[in-house]
Amino acid sequence: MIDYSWLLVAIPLASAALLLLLGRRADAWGHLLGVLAAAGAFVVGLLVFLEVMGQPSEDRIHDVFLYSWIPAGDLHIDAGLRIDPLSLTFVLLITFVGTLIHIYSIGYMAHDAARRRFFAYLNLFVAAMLLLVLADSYALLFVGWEGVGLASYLLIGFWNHNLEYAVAAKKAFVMNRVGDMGLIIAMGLLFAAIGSVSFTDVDAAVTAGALSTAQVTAVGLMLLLGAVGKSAQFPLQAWLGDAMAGPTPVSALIHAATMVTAGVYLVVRSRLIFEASPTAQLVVACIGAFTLLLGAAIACAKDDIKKSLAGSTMSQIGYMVLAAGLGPIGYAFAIFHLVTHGFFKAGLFLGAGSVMHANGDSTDMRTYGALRKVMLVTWLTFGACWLAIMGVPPFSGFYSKDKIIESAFVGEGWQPWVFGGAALIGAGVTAFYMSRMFFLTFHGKARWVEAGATVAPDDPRPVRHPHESPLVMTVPIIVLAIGALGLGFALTLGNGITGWLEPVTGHYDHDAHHAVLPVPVITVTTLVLVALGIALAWRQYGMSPVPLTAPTGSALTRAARRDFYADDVNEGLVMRPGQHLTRTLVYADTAVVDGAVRGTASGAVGLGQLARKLQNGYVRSYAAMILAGVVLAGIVLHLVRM
Amino acid sequence: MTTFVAPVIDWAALSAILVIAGTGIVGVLVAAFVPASSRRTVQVVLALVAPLAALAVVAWRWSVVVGGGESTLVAGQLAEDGPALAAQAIILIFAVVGFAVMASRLPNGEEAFAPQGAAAPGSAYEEAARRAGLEQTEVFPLALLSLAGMLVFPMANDLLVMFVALEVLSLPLYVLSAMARRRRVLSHEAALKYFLLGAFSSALFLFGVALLFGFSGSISLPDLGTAAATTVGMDGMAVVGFVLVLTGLLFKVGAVPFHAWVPDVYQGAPTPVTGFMAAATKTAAFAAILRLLYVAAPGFGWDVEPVLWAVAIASMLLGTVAAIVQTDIKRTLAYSSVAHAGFALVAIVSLSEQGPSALLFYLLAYGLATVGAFAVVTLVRERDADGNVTGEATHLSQWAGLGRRHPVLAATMTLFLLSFAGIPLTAGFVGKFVAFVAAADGGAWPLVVIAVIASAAAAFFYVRIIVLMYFSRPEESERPGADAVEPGALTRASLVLCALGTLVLGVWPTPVLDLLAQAAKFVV
Amino acid sequence: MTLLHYLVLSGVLFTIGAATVLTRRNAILAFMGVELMLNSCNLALVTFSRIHGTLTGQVMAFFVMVVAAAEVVVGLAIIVSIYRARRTVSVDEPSLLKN
Amino acid sequence: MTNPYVPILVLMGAAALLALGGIGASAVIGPKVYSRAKLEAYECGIQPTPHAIGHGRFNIKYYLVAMTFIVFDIEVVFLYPWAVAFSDLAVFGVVAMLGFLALITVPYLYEWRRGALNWD
Repeated sequence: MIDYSWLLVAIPLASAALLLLLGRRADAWGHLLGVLAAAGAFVVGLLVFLEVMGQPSEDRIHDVFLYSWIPAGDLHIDAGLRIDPLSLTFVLLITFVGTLIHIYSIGYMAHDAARRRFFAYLNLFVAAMLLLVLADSYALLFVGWEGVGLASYLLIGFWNHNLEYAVAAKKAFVMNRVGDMGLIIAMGLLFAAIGSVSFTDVDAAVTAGALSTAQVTAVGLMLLLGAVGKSAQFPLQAWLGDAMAGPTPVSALIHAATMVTAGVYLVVRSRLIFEASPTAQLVVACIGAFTLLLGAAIACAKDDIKKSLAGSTMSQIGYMVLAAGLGPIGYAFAIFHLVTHGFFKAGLFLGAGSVMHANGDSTDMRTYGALRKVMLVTWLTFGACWLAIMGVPPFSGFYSKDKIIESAFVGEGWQPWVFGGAALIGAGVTAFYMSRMFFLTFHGKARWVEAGATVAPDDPRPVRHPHESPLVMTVPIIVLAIGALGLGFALTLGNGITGWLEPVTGHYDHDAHHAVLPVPVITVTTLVLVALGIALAWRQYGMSPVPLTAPTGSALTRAARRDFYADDVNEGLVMRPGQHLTRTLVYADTAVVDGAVRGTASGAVGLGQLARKLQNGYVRSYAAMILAGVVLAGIVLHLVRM
Repeated sequence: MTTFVAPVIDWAALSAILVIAGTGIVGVLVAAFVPASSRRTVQVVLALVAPLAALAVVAWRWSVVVGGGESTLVAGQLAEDGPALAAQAIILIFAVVGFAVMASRLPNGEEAFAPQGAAAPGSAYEEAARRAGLEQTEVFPLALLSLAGMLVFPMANDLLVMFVALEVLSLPLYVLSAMARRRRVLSHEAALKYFLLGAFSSALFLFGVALLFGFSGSISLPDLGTAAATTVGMDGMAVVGFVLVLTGLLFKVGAVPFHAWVPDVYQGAPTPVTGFMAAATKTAAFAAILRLLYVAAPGFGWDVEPVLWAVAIASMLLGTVAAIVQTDIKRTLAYSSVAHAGFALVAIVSLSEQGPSALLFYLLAYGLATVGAFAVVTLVRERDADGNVTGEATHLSQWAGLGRRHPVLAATMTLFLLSFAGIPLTAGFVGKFVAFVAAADGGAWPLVVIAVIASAAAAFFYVRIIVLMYFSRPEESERPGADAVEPGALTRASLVLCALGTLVLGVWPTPVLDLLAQAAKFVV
Repeated sequence: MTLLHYLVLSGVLFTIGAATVLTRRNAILAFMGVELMLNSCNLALVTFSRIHGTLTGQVMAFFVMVVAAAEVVVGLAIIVSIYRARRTVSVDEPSLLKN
Repeated sequence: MTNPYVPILVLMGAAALLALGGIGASAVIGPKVYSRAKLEAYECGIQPTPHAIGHGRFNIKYYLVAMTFIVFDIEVVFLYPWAVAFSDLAVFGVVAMLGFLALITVPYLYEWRRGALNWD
């Protein structure tokens, strides 16, 4: 079966191509094909997984050669797949959660005229993500990486008739590009240094010490830049919130199971490089720790349920990056948390989608309230995921997150205190914002009016008719909630996931290293903080009335609401020049001229203007240009000859 | 007086050229003798069948030549070897897809060319010709004759043949540039500029030939190399001559500073002609540059590298920055073609062994996307107040929102643009990769770094067009609204071929790269 | 008068031709400049042919003449066509294509 | 031994003398009567002012003929070296030149069929 693992990528890809090529002819059954393709990929993934499971653990890494992609002299790139426990873990997560999201989308997108196209993009996304995790070289990984970017661009901007959404899509694209540059440069450096970008060759070269520390650090930092862009970590985090503009299943797919986890995957996949460069590794951990707090703060301040979830994703990915930055102790836990997070975050998003569906697509939590009575299933499943993400035992988040917090406290010097402290505080804040969301949505008093009820004319509350979602939507959520409930425990059984990942993440003797604090103390402290967070949220949002419009709040709250001004910073650093090169310049010369006059146009534009002046339309000056070229060339040659 | 010995002519080796030139001449006779009603059909069939037949012939010659059958023909004036045949094959592929676009009509029966080339624009005579449904079917023989010149170019092993081929390929193109059906004044202007500058540059080329002849006493490229290696003194003459000859060829590929005609001509010429000429002329001229550099230049023992470096860098940078500020899609593509001339030069700048095959692959990738992109341009049309289809909507703002109304067409265009930008899984990426590797192999690392930066910057303006198509809504403006028309069967076929080629060469380029790698050896 | 003088003459003619192209607004005159350049090349070719004692240069001169004639025809056709449309043959006038 | 070109010089002198002498003699002894018919363009050429055709511009036909002339006239330049070396070139030369002439005929046929040779 391993030899057929290319089917994993091929099935959804073929389905996407078919759906796009057939056009409206496939409208009637397109969504079913999309679901089948995702499910088919899952089945293939499962079969491969079972085969690999049947092998002794040291033989579980396979390189499947597909074909020689670009033979160019000594430098050639082969296309091949890497089948090992790490990639298979991702494959199963992506295809399983992906399939559920596909099923959910049947209901969610039922009324959208372009549903077939939506499923085509979803399939494309899954195919690209699978290629990303299955690639056996950085080059092929980059193809999947770009494919994921492209598909997310298409999906986020799916409702591109809304200008704001289109802008969000563009923003995601541009910010991702910055990260991609890092990946490209890393590849270039590797190419220059060892002439290959396949994982096998790179790992061998790094192990053999073929690269100097400076080189390894440079490669590591550039890879990190790529990971940061894809995983929405500081400082490239701003796009994630805006990317919520896409249809909710997309948010679920992007946030929970796939795209944002690519950065974590990249770091774990390149662990040898990071281990060879303590500097790069430390930067990874720092970024993770910082982002987990930043994301949590943003999540606390947002009233938009999806944006709040986006902040939470940022924060949870921060945990994973932190774990990956801790070194061998953390890799397995990073992946473990990634898997459990995949389930409960997908559940939360789909639950949020269900709530929105019931509330006329409103995302403002301040207009929800008391929904538990009308949306029982959603309430229960959302609740399970809520408990899971907070790390309340025995829900799955407890097993994975607690391990990360414990690991963060292992080490020497200032690091365990800082990282451990951040992880600990993060857990408390997580409990606060998730409880805030949960209580705002399902508890308290209804801040909406049932349609048909008599309303006072000056009542500011919106008129709604909340209702439970259809089965096709609730069943996937239920499945995910079950995962959120039991997966963590199941995967720790008999050292489950850490043992399974060992061939890739390396063996780590957890008993040989001790945390700076006793483990029970850490666990208890975590749980106390979580309880505190819940209590605080309950006091503020569960018991007391919530105003329809947000109070002004402190400076910190206001800053967090605006994503800590990330937009303004990015606007200046990334978007402005990007836009100059893209959008503004398109429209008529006046804009360009104005821009030049105001002196804000970048250097490229100035040069472009110069080129335009040269191109004055007169044959005589063109001929003069040619002659000048000849003279210059002659002079250069003469000089060289002398 | 020596007795005359008739040269041995290997007709088999010349057969591809003869097929094309012969069909061109038959086409002239068709224009003369076939009744007007069936003239166009006959011409189109001839113009499409001939390149295919020639392609088959080239394939046959390939099987003869690769594996050690390289030879020089007609007393050493022509050379039949791998690079020449590969270039011919690529040019013929462009001819097939390019001619198909040329032969295509809009749904309302309008074709791309003026009903009567000689009629003054806006005159009563032109109007009458248009009403009478006249068609200038001479475009096909003209294109075929130009193609014949292009096929000779890669084989040209002496400067005289090179000069004649240069003229044979250029003269019909000057005329074709003037034949646009709409915006004829622009078309005329483009033709005049192209002609004057083309004639000027070929005069420079010729003076270079004279100087090189004076320097070495021979016009054959291999002799030239030998003479340069042995002759002492007269360096000045050789240097100036070589620069002038190189100039004539760089003019044809549109490299800076010999590029000034490119934007004006690409914009003014009929779009199908632009597509064909952008792809095929560039390939032919690059093939000639290849032979000049690889056969003659090494003997010179000069460092021509600095000049090529300067030209490549200038082309990449100027092409990119100028494209960024353009507002016309044809001009944008024209500047991008200038930039691509620079990227292609990168492949051969260090005269490395992989240079020729890398360059040829690059040209194949670039040409397919170019013919395709210009074919898409022919389909996006303005509408007048009554909703009738009028001229091409070339202003970029008119392309806004195309993706929503015509997803398939916009997706096709996107594919071509991504290939231009060098995004992985498109032919353009593989082309850039092999080109840069070839340069790096020859030690031109700094150039490769510049090229990578330039291609990253260039990606911006391709993405800009994509963004425009998908994420902008049409603006309120004084320009007439625009919409795409249904492509005719031939254009559709051409687009499918170009798109497939771009994809296949991006996903699985190995067979083509292997073939080209066999073709890297020049006969001396 | 040595053969070198012919070469000098050829160079002078070539320069005059190039200068004509660069300075004249009239398309016909600019084109005549190009023709002058071509013919100066012919002179150089024939002279070199004489110096080297081969016929190659003279043969080339014939080809150049023929090509030049073809060029004249195409060029005149284009220029006449433009004149009929615009009533002018200035190469600066038709400057709609630029920037 | 005199220069072999001297007789040619003499011939040229005689020719010049004869031509100039003829013109001079007719100027001196010829009758001088002018009429309208005599001032008109003779056999070919264009009508002078005040009745210029096409607002003082040449008819396009003149350009057509001029271009046709240039092409056919110049292509024939190949016939001269061929004639000089005719005997050496033998059959090869004949075949090659016939091929060349056949090719020249093609545009001629084209012009003829498309009416470029008709004056009106």
